[in-house]
Amino acid sequence: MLMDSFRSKIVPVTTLLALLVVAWYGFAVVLNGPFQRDLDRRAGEAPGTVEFLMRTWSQPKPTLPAPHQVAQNFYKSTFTVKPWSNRSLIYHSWVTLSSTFVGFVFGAGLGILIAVGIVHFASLDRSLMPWIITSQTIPILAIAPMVVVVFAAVGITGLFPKALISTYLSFFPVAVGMVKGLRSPETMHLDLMRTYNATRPQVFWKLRVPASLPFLFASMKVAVAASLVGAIVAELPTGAVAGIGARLLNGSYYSQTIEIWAALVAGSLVAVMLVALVGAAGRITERAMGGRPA
Amino acid sequence: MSASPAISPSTLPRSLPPWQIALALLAVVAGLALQSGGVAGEGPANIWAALGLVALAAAGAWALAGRPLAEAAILFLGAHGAAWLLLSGIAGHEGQARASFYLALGGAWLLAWRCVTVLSLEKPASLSGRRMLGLLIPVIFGAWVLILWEAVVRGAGIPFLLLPPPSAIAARIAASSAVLAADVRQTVFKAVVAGYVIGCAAGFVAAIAADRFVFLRRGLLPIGNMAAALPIIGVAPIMVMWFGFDWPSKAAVVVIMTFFPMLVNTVVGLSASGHMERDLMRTYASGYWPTLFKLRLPAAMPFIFNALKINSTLALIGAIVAEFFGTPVVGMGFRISTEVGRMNIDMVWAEIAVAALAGTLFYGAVALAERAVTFWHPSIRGG
Amino acid sequence: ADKVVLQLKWVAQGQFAGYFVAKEQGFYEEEGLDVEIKNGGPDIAPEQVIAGGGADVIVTWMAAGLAARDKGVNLVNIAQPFAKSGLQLICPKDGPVQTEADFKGHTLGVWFFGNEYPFYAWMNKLGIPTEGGPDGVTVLKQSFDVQPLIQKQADCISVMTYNEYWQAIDAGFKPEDLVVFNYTELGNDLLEDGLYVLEDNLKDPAFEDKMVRFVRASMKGWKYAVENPDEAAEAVMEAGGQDENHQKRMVGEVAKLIGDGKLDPVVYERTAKALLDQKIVSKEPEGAFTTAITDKALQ
Amino acid sequence: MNAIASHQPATATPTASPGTANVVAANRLGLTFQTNDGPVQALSNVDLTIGKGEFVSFIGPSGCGKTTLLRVIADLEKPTSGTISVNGMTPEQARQHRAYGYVFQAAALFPWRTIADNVALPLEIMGVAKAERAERIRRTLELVNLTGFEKKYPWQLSGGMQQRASIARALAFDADLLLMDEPFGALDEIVRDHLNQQLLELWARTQKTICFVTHSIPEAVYLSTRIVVMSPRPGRVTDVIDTNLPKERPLDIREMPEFLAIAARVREGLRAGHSYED
Amino acid sequence: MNAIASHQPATATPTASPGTANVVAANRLGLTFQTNDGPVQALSNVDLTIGKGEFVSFIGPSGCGKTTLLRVIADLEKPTSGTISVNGMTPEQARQHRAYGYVFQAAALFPWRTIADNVALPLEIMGVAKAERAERIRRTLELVNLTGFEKKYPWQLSGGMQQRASIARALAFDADLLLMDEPFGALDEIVRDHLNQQLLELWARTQKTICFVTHSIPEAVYLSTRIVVMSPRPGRVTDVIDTNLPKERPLDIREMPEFLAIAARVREGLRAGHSYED
Ligand SMILES: Nc1ncnc2c1ncn2[C@@H]1O[C@H](COP(=O)(O)OP(=O)(O)OP(=O)(O)O)[C@@H](O)[C@H]1O
Ligand SMILES: Nc1ncnc2c1ncn2[C@@H]1O[C@H](COP(=O)(O)OP(=O)(O)OP(=O)(O)O)[C@@H](O)[C@H]1O
Ligand SMILES: Cc1ncc(C[n+]2csc(CCO)c2C)c(N)n1
Ligand SMILES: [Mg+2]
Ligand SMILES: [Mg+2]
Repeated sequence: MLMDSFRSKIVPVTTLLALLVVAWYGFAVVLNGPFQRDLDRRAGEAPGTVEFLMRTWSQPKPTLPAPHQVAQNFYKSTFTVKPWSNRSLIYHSWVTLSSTFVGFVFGAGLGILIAVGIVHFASLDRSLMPWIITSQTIPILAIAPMVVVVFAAVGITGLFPKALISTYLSFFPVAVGMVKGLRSPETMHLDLMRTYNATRPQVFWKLRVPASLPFLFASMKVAVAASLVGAIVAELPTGAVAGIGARLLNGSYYSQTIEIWAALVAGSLVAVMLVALVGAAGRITERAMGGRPA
Repeated sequence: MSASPAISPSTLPRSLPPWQIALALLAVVAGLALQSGGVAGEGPANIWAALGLVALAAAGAWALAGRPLAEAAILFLGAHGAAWLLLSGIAGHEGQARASFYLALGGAWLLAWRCVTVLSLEKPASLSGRRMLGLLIPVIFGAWVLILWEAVVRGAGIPFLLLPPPSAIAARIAASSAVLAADVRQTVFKAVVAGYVIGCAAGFVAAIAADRFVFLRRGLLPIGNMAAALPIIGVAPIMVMWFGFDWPSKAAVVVIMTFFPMLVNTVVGLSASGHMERDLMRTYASGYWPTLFKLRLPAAMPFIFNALKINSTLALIGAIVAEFFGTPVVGMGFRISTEVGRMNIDMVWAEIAVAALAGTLFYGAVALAERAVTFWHPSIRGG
Repeated sequence: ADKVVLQLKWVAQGQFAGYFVAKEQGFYEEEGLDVEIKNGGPDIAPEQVIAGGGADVIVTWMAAGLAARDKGVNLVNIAQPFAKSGLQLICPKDGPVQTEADFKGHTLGVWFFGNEYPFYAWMNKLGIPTEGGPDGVTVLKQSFDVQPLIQKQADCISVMTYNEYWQAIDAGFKPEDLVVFNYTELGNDLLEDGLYVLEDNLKDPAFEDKMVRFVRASMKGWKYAVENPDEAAEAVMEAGGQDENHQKRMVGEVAKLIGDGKLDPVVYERTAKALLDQKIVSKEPEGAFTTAITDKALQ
Repeated sequence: MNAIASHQPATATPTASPGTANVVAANRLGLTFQTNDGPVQALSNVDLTIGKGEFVSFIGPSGCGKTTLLRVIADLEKPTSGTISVNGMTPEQARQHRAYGYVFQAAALFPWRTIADNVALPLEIMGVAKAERAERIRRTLELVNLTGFEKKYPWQLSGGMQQRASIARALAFDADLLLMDEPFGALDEIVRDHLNQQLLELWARTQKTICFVTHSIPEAVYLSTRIVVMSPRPGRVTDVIDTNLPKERPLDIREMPEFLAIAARVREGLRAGHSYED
Repeated sequence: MNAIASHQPATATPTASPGTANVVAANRLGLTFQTNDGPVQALSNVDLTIGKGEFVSFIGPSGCGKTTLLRVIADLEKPTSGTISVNGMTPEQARQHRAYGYVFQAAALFPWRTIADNVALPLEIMGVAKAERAERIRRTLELVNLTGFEKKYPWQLSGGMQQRASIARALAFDADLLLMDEPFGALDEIVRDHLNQQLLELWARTQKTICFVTHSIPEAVYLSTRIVVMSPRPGRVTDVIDTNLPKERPLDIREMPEFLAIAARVREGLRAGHSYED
């Protein structure tokens, strides 16, 4: 079943990716062209069209690297170096992945807790909810360095402050989705539980939770992506030692666009993996709940 | 739902006080003990008065239980009166607060909490009354976040560069309103609005396209997942390269950030309609588009609004973060990063406060629209 | 060994080679110090870190240090390894800007986050408004790289002699393609990388002694780095630097800026005045530097 | 045997059979819904007492307030005027004592639970032990003839089967008062007859009190000790008929003249409540 | 007047009245659902032809496949064996020609549309002009006696009212073939009688073909030209009865001996299909 859906995806994904790659090469010419022309003019050369195209696709620090440049760099820093060395994308991905994961687990947990509180206590619903929303409008990158600084001041460094930023970004989608989900049971089902004089925990576990699961998984997909963004953002002010964020930042200090893109690809792969994991978990629960095929 | 049957006031004194009141009274007792143990004339002023006021209000509220409005009023006055006493007493004694100060503060906070609890159980008959309460409750809550922040920062003497007190931030907002207004115009009204509209629309259209063509759905969703996680930090410099350093590049970042949540939620929402309803449309040989517009989109609305809400906050964050890269010398993100470097931390927080206000208003507008559009959904109809 | 935490202004790179070398070569250890070097980043304000107790001593620019002092973080300069400024403005020769007189009506890239003061001081001196328009210059907050020049989004951009300038060269500009406005040569330089501590700490003789040893070892490190740039670059790479060739070149360029570690009061005065003129600081700074440490450390 | 024992005016309180305690007592009960489109008076001045062990049917045109009345008894809706007590308590207290089982007009099964698990739901909530639970599920599913469908999910069952599953769910937990809102609406005559007999047997055996909404006049007459006829806009009680048929009721009692007489009276009351007499 | 015209063996194909084209023709039709719990044979070897203008009722125990059969005709379910044609086309083509109106067993109203808008839905889809739409909504809502509830939302109506709204929705768009799955299940006798008459009148006037699932034997006999009796596990046709009652049918035809004879035969067929003969 899983294999099947995998195969049915391969063809469309590769076709679309191929289209993307072609468009990408085109963009690379458009974006790298002007500077290449400047270079050639300064060097007093006048290359032919083909030569010009090749040059736009092989600049050392292009505005938009060509796909094969990114692929080469990605290959080089994934497979030709020791996985645990500072130059390996695997190592950096792992660093980011671990704080993403920790942050996501805490974020999802916190989001669920908040949603449960909001659904059960009118006072929380009415006083907390608006401020949770406000909390999300605070620009995280402005706070992230301060958070890291404050934690560092009390001697907490490493994974924890990063995971905290991830938590901060990921709890919100979960909280919003879960509030919606926990309130989604039909009136008649709630009435039924009322006739049993079911306690709140019983209504919660036997009705609200199962009814909310589709919402939970949809919002967890968003949350896990947000968590990754949080982890990467949080890696910036930590002195850019390790992690995909560090790679991006280092790349951008030295305009190493090819490295930036390779790191972006690594980050995206990590994201796809995480979202796919959440999706698979969602499908498994759905099936366990007797889900009707669409 | 389960409002307890009204208890007549006369039976009250013998019933147990609510836990917030009980704790507040405990805090007062502890505070009095500690304060009398300390050396008089040192540390913040007004502690005796504040402790007394908390005790009075707590006792009064206990006696008035069962008459919610009176109880709430006395709690409100007691809590905020004590807070005012404490805050004015700390002036000139920054960093010298002792346990009794925090106990008095905690007591006042508990009273405010109780006040909010009492108020949230009220269901005024009139619409305007409900609106008032709906506003008052979060405002009290928010006010206490600020009061606690102010009191702790000043009581503990936390360095200004780490965290300025709200009063300093408010002063800065008042003093720099012209700069703030220019920044809001640049970031919110140009970058955020454009990016949000384009991003949400693009996500929506992509979701419809993915829905219409199975091929696209299979191909686009995994790629969409990838694009979603494209960390803005990496995209922002690229967008600056592509779209220049003015607001269009920020709008582009916002587009990228808002696209994915919209795509995912819409795709999920489009499959949210019931089987029987879809069968019904089949019996009408309803084409793809009529089914979409008359059944699947309305049924998807709760999900779509979910995305619109999440995006309303993401958009602002995205635009501000994008301004950390190349910008003209105006904009909220520019100001934040620049003023951190200049050690004007109060200005940083002023921008953050304005951003939070703008974001909350934005979110509120979307939430209102949601209520109007998905009035039929059990979560709005009440459940 | 006595513990010292040093907060850098930026990521690990040749700019800080002296400190990495001192640690690597055991100079700190010899002085009985256990030094922890914390890398900075684009949004780390070392002044904030030290105010929060996260560091004992920081590397920062004088302008930012004085601004923080004005805000109540009583920073004191205890040593000034960088005698000269590495900041310059570069413009392509085939562009519209050839001399200072051409600035009007054009777009200039400037770094903010406390690095913008030298530029504003310069414009102030030239009498050019910075609000844009035909008679002023349009200021662009520049990112970490030389892209605005390549993309022609700015007519001139800020570079450090030891860093971004070489990125421009790497990107295909030849030195003769560029017009260079060097702040030091124009006499507009404000003091760059110096070592700063909190005034209150300095009152403690034990701390003062620690700093004497720290400065002594650091300057020894710098000396070593200037003499052995390749080895210094290696130390930088060990500490998390990127792009070895670039780091070697950077150490070589930084070497040209390094002095004996003592603060030049003349440049200090110029820096302080420039800040006061721009109202970056509200009052004439007092006690913002001390020579006591360098006097003891560098006999 | 007197088929029609008493005929009270509609607004008077019909007294319960002497010697039995009142299970439900409503007094000038009224309920008005506020809608976007103005208020809807779903119940108006309803007076009603139901004694212990009675089997009361509610019949009336669609929209006359039968469901609403049952919901008020079950404390799912608060009356806007008048008073009502259940087992001598407020409906809320009665609900908290788990005084009744309720069969909704629609099946209201949880889509994520199998049929057996749906029936198990109230038992889980009331803390019935696992073994006991299994036994009761088996028994009640057999009663409604759904043996063999334990592991199916609701959407895999036909409409009538879903309805029967929901009846099983209400019977599994053994409440003294049963509120049933058209439980047999989606069932064919044979199953219906079968379940009617089962229900009567259960009632006779266990002395339960049953409030039963139905649209079928023969069903109402066959099952009930008393029939409450209602009429819409505003919803009110127009007639209360004691059937006084023997407790032992073979199916062919439905051809007896007493039976037919009562049915005729119900039909007449029902017709009067309709706006279109054609 | 011959009440029972022909009695064919259950598996033989009953021929439609001569001279009329076949609207539905099923040949050895079978449908098996795959469930978590093994396959369920919902239809097995169903042979059936329905001629133009016929009124065919389907009756049978709950779960015998009536809904499934209707869904196959409507192209909502694909048969797993055998063939079926509708109006001489495949069910899919027929559906695309909007050959039929369907009333579901549950009301399936859209919660975001008022009652009037729900009835308007098929008209909008089929591109009926606005004025015409308003007129048809008025007329069909009147037919089901829901005038005055145009602006209410579905959740503000009682179960029976929702059911009637869904009937109105199917009638509003004037298809030649009506597939109705227990449309009157939630209605009381009076409304039911009323709507039965309305439906017969409509049928007689418009020459529609109607496939009608019901659980009420009298209703089936009263309405139909032909009654198909089904039996479960596996779902199959056990009897097909031509009623041959006159087209004009006053309500009291239900007391005539011909009527009762047919009803008895249906009841017998029905009982045979039940597993519990007690
Ligand atoms: N939630 C509600 N909001 C507004 N009006 C309502 C609501 N529920 C019911 N009504 C109205 O109250 C009246 C009585 O409804 P009720 O459901 O009690 O009827 P009923 O007798 O059970 O009908 P049926 O036999 O069709 O189920 C109807 O006119 C209905 O429109
Ligand atoms: N989607 C499905 N998946 C699996 N089994 C199904 C599904 N739909 C129906 N069935 C099974 O098919 C059989 C026939 O169901 P159907 O709904 O046609 O019965 P019905 O005759 O309409 O009954 P009722 O009168 O109760 O509505 C039943 O045994 C049911 O369990
Ligand atoms: C955001 C940002 N601000 C300043 C610089 C310039 N810069 C280059 S090296 C260095 C360290 C100073 O000692 C500085 C500040 C930059 N690249 N990015
Ligand atoms: Mg009802
Ligand atoms: Mg059915």
